[in-house]
Amino acid sequence: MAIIERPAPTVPAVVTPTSTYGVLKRPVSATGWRSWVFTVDHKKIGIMYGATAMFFFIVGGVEALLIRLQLAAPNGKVLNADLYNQMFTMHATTMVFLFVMPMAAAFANYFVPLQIGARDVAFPRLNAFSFWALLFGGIFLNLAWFLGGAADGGWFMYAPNSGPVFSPTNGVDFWALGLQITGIASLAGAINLIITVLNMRAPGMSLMKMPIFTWMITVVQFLLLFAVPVITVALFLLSFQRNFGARFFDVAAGADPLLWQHLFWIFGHPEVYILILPSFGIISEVLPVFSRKPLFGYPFVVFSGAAIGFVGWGVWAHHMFASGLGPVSVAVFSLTTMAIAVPTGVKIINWTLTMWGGKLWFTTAMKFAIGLIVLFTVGGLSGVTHSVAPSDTQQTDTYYIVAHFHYVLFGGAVLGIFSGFYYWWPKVFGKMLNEKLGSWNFWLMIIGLNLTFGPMHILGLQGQPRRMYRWTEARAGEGFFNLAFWNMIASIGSFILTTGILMFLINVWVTWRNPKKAPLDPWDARSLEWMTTNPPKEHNFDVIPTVHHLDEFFHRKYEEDATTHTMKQVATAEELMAEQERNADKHIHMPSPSYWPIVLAFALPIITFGIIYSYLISVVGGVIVLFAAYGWALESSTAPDSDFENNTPGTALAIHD
Amino acid sequence: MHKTLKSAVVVFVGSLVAASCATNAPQDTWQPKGPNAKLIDDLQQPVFAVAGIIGLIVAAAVTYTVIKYRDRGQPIPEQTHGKPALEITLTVIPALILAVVAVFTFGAIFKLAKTDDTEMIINVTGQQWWWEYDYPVQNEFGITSPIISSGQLVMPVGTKVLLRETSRDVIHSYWIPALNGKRDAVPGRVQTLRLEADEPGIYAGQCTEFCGLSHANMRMEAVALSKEDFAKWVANQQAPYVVPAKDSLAQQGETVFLNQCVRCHQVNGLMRADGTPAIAAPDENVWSGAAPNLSHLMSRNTFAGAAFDLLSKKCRDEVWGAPSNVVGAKYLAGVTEDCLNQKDLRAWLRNAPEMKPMYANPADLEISNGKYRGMPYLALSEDDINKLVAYLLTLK
Amino acid sequence: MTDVTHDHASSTGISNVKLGMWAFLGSECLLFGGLISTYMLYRGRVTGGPRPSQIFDIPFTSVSSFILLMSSLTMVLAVSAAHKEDDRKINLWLTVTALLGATFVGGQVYEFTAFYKEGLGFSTSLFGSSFYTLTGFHGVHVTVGIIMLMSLVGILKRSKVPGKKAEVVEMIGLYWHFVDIVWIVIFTLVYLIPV
Amino acid sequence: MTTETAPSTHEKEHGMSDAGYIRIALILAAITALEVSTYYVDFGVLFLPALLIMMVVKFVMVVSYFMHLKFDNKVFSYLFYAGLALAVGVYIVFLSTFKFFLQ
Ligand code: HEA
Ligand code: HEA
Ligand code: HEC
Ligand code: CUA
Ligand SMILES: [Cu+2]
Repeated sequence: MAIIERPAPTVPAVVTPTSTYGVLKRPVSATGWRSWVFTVDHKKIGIMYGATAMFFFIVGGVEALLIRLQLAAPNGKVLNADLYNQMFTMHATTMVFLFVMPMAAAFANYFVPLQIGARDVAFPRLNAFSFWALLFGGIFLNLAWFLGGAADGGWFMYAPNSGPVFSPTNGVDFWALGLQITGIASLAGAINLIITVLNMRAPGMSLMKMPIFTWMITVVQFLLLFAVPVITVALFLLSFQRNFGARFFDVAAGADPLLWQHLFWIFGHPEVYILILPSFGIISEVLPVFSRKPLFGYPFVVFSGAAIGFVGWGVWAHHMFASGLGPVSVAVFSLTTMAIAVPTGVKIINWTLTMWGGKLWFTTAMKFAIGLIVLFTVGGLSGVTHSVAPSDTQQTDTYYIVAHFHYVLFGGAVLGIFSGFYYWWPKVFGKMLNEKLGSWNFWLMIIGLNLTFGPMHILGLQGQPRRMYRWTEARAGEGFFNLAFWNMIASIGSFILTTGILMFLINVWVTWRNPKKAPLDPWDARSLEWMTTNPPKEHNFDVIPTVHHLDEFFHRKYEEDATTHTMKQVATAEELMAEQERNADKHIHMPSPSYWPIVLAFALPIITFGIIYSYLISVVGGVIVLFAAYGWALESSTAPDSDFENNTPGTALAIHD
Repeated sequence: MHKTLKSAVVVFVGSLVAASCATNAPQDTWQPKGPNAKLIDDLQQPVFAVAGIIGLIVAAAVTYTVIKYRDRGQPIPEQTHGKPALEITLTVIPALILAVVAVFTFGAIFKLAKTDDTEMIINVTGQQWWWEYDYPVQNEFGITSPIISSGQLVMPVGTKVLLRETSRDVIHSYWIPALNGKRDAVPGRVQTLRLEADEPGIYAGQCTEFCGLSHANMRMEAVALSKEDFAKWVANQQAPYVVPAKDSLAQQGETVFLNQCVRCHQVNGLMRADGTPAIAAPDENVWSGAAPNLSHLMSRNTFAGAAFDLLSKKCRDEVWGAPSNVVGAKYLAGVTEDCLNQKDLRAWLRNAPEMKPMYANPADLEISNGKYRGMPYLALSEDDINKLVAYLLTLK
Repeated sequence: MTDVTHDHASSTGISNVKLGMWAFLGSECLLFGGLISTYMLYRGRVTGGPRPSQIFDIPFTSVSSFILLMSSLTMVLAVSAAHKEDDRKINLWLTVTALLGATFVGGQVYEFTAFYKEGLGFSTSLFGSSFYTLTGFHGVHVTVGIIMLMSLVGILKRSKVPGKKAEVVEMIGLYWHFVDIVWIVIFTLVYLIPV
Repeated sequence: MTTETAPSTHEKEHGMSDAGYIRIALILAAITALEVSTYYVDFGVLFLPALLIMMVVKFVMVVSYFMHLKFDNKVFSYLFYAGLALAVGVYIVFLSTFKFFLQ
């Protein structure tokens, strides 16, 4: 946001506001709430994404706990049928769209530019817009709780049960329109990150020298780029039916309810890889660092990631094996679904071989990564049992499926995210998380999650269907497989799991207050994001590094001894940092903050709100969109040089030329 | 708590072994009772075994690595980047395993989709939140006029039954785990599901596609009867209406029924006081267009989407626990006054929506043009309820 | 200038905005693909109201399709003028493009009213719902394009356009052509191929 | 220092003159005329394939020439055609599951 000249890197640059488009001055604050709300800095945006996602994790988690309380015993009385149906719908929607996806966006935003040696993303303002749209979309989605009831059709919202007669509250409207907003956020974010990765890598960083996390994020952005429009179509059809009287899912008019299912799952299956691949990327960073070895078979991991992304487009109907597709379609989709286990297996194998022969350091981050390998495999293997279509017709819509997807989602995506927390916390906040609390965090979560979701395999194979607000003793059986017993275990497990997650929150709180700063390179890490301060300076790197290796940072620190083939240290991170500061770029121009992203994003829920209540409100929203769009278009992303004035004594700000 | 711990240990030891021998839940998916379910089971058992073995291999490999290569102060290892040959081998092996699985899967898919060997057809219609069965005329089974029933699907053993499923409102899914996997009942489509039972018995099932408020309360049961018993059942279903004895409580009940219930519920053969047949018009009152046909209500064991028992607990256990050679006879005995589950039936008549959540609150009906989804609260007096119960008991 | 690092500039020499636009258009393929497929699935499902063949006015639609097609030519001429930095021509061709686009949208409004009068409402049948949704989405895209074109003309007049003029014109051009190719597909699949 | 774009220096390879564009437009117009003629003239079995081929030709021409994809960096083509190919593939499978092409 300003021109910063060494050696005063930490002093906020001072910008004199000039007018843009006659009315509004550019925001300039470098501290205080304004510095966050109007920021375009990918790191601040990343942190805001993270905080938002964490908040929604707790919301979704509390919803899950209510579900488990209700199901702990037969004929539960905690929730009534209506509330229960809203609860699991919103639990899933929140966890998937407002926790895992934004958390992945948080990591991606923060680390992709750092990992590729860039100073920001390709479109900084668009980045801010993505975040605000996500936040407002998430709030909008949850507003329904207070305005007559939330969506109650299950997270895949099958038609025609989502139609106006069958779901008469406004819940589904809020759901469809809210997801539309978060979809816009995802799409904008995807374009942004794709261009960033394609176009802004540091010199020398070919695609095959790109850190694996960045690779997986890139695959995910492509999945988003192409999957989001599909659900956009589906949601439009749904909204048009509910709000404007279209007939898309009206069977009386000849509609086929399977239309919705296809559109939803054409999006929905790529979506599950959107949820898992970022975590695959995270642990592919963590495992090599703490094994002190490069990732085994890097090109295989890259290509298998891409293959998963690609094949993931051809399997969607495995969610519809009982829908009546006809045997040919079922057979085809059964086969493609099995095929996808192969590239996923490649990853599991490569992670294990990365550790093989290493020098393993069991930090909390590493433990979570290892936990992912084992528990994701459990979930993946149950996935393979679903892919056998005839046997899936016994399993589908039972708790066996619920077990599958919580193992891949919690045992996969969430464990990966926690691994990322512990690994990158010092980078982002300049503080170490406590390893001892981390250990508690890890073990309680592992025990809790297995106790919660493990029994669901049994429940499902014993025939307990999902989405039942109550279950009955009459169908519970006796003895070892008694449903009452396993439901109780699952509910107890969920509270152990909660304690585990609380340990993390406690850890954050405790270490936050600890004044001790994290060392520069606490893990002896390998990739570029560690080649800068903790937290990074606003402009990330004093010098844009030139890349010669995959694991560039490691190779700057270590060299191979020609005779013994062991690695010996030739430089410390501190030395590398000092060298960078000496050679700092003279003149670094960062994008300026802007009002428009948040204004534009705020207009979206106004428009959708109006669609539900009164078109007049939508018109207001539309006007704001136009206004913000003009403001945006007419403001250059960086304030022109003449905007800057060197008027604060003691800071060495300079305008060159 | 102690029990918890112990059981947790047991799981880790051998859930696979135990799966085949405990007294399981009635919807256990691993206990096929007919050829279609058996076909699935024969396919899934080896698949589960293979998956289990692969899981164990991965867990063992990770554990071994973690123990063997933990940091004992060894030097930083050589920075090797992988071994393509090993890599390819380990990619090909899973692919081969899956190819084998795929071959068997294909076989099963097409066998389960066959319809040309059907011996008997039953139409099944899902509706919020109960199932209707409609037996089209099939002379070889003595079905000379259509039979309409709900809740319990009655079928002959050893007969290839083809269900033709559809729905009147949203998607439901028909599932009797002991007999076959699920098939969705999709409005606007007719889809088929093969069922065949080896032995007489009652097999539990549950609607498995989320279908709104009372999805959890939408159950069903398949009752397989020996061919002779099935013939008896058919004959009874086609038996003419029995007018209640004059001046009995039941006859007063018939009057109440004609006043209150007939606008939705059909009872075949029931006449109005003026001698015209009483024809129900559920489509004018119920959004989805139908209400259960009550002609032979007391020949079934359950009501309201099999969510409640018509039989008292004791009598029910007797039927369900009966060995397969007598279960048919017990089932055909129907519900007698002694065996009636008075409590639930009365509660149902008193206030159905309280027993089973439904959209029956007048305030909710604007969007459905005043039509109910489910059975409404009818503000019946206890007196009327007594009469109705007496009447319903005559509907054998 | 000394060694200035544009931190958010591309390191490959490929324009960020242009790459972003192409990514967006790739994404739009799936959006319109979904709408077109929905229409294809539902076009014959008429339980009430007119069938497609009863109301489509092929000569009329052919003319408006032709107009939209020609607007692509004028658009590309504007882009070409922009590269030659011929401001007068830029303005001229952009304006013409906007006018042609507006004619097309006008034709669509006329078509919609005509269909409506013949009994095809949004809720009449699946054909109605999916037809209006598909062509309506396209129409909205054209309208947004017109707004952008006219805004650009206005801004260019005051020479306020940030960044490279030519590039801005080119971006809007890409968008505009995309909207045109979508119509090429719609014209064939929806209008010319009978149900 | 301007917009979120790269000030790049490649304006030369724009492959086409205004006259060239007009030529393309004329071809497009001619194909359109041919397309419309199918409405009046009976093409028999050729009807459907002819229409589809003409549609694709027009599509590709606009993309290649008017949108410059033919002359521009290949990355643009990859991005766009990836989306297009995916859309075509996925939606064809989608319609097949409804037995659309068997009608
Ligand atoms: C993170 C998300 C995620 C991931 C990664 C996966 C991964 C997989 N999923 Fe899952 N899935 C979901 C999330 C996910 N799923 C969700 C949310 C649902 C339910 C939605 C709903 O209904 O609400 C679902 C539902 C679902 C169904 C539908 C079930 C039903 O409703 O009836 C099916 C069916 O085939 C399926 C299959 C698979 C397969 C084959 C994989 C594979 O990718 C797994 C591959 C991994 C392995 C196989 C393990 C490692 C491999 C090896 C060690 C190599 C050797 C292996 C072999 C030779 C087998 N999933
Ligand atoms: C990423 C996705 C994700 C995650 C992380 C989770 C996490 C959890 N899920 Fe969920 N779940 C889904 C995705 C996810 N789920 C989906 C897609 C469905 C399908 C829905 C549908 O059918 O439509 C589903 C459905 C689902 C069901 C089935 C409902 C039904 O079919 O009727 C159940 C039941 O037990 C359940 C339980 C849980 C539990 C106990 C957790 C736990 O892991 C949650 C743990 C987290 C916390 C507990 C938060 C931590 C909170 C604090 C630290 C604060 C503490 C404060 C207080 C206690 C006040 N989930
Ligand atoms: C407005 C329509 C309506 C009226 C009036 C009505 N019912 Fe019902 N009834 C239903 C519907 C719908 C169901 C199915 C509800 C379900 O199971 O979800 C039902 C179910 C039942 C059942 C269970 C049937 C079975 O086979 O599962 C009984 C018994 C019953 N009603 C009795 C009565 C009696 C007695 C009256 C009159 C006093 C009555 N009903 C009035 C609509 C109605
Ligand atoms: Cu019917 Cu669920
Ligand atoms: Cu899937």
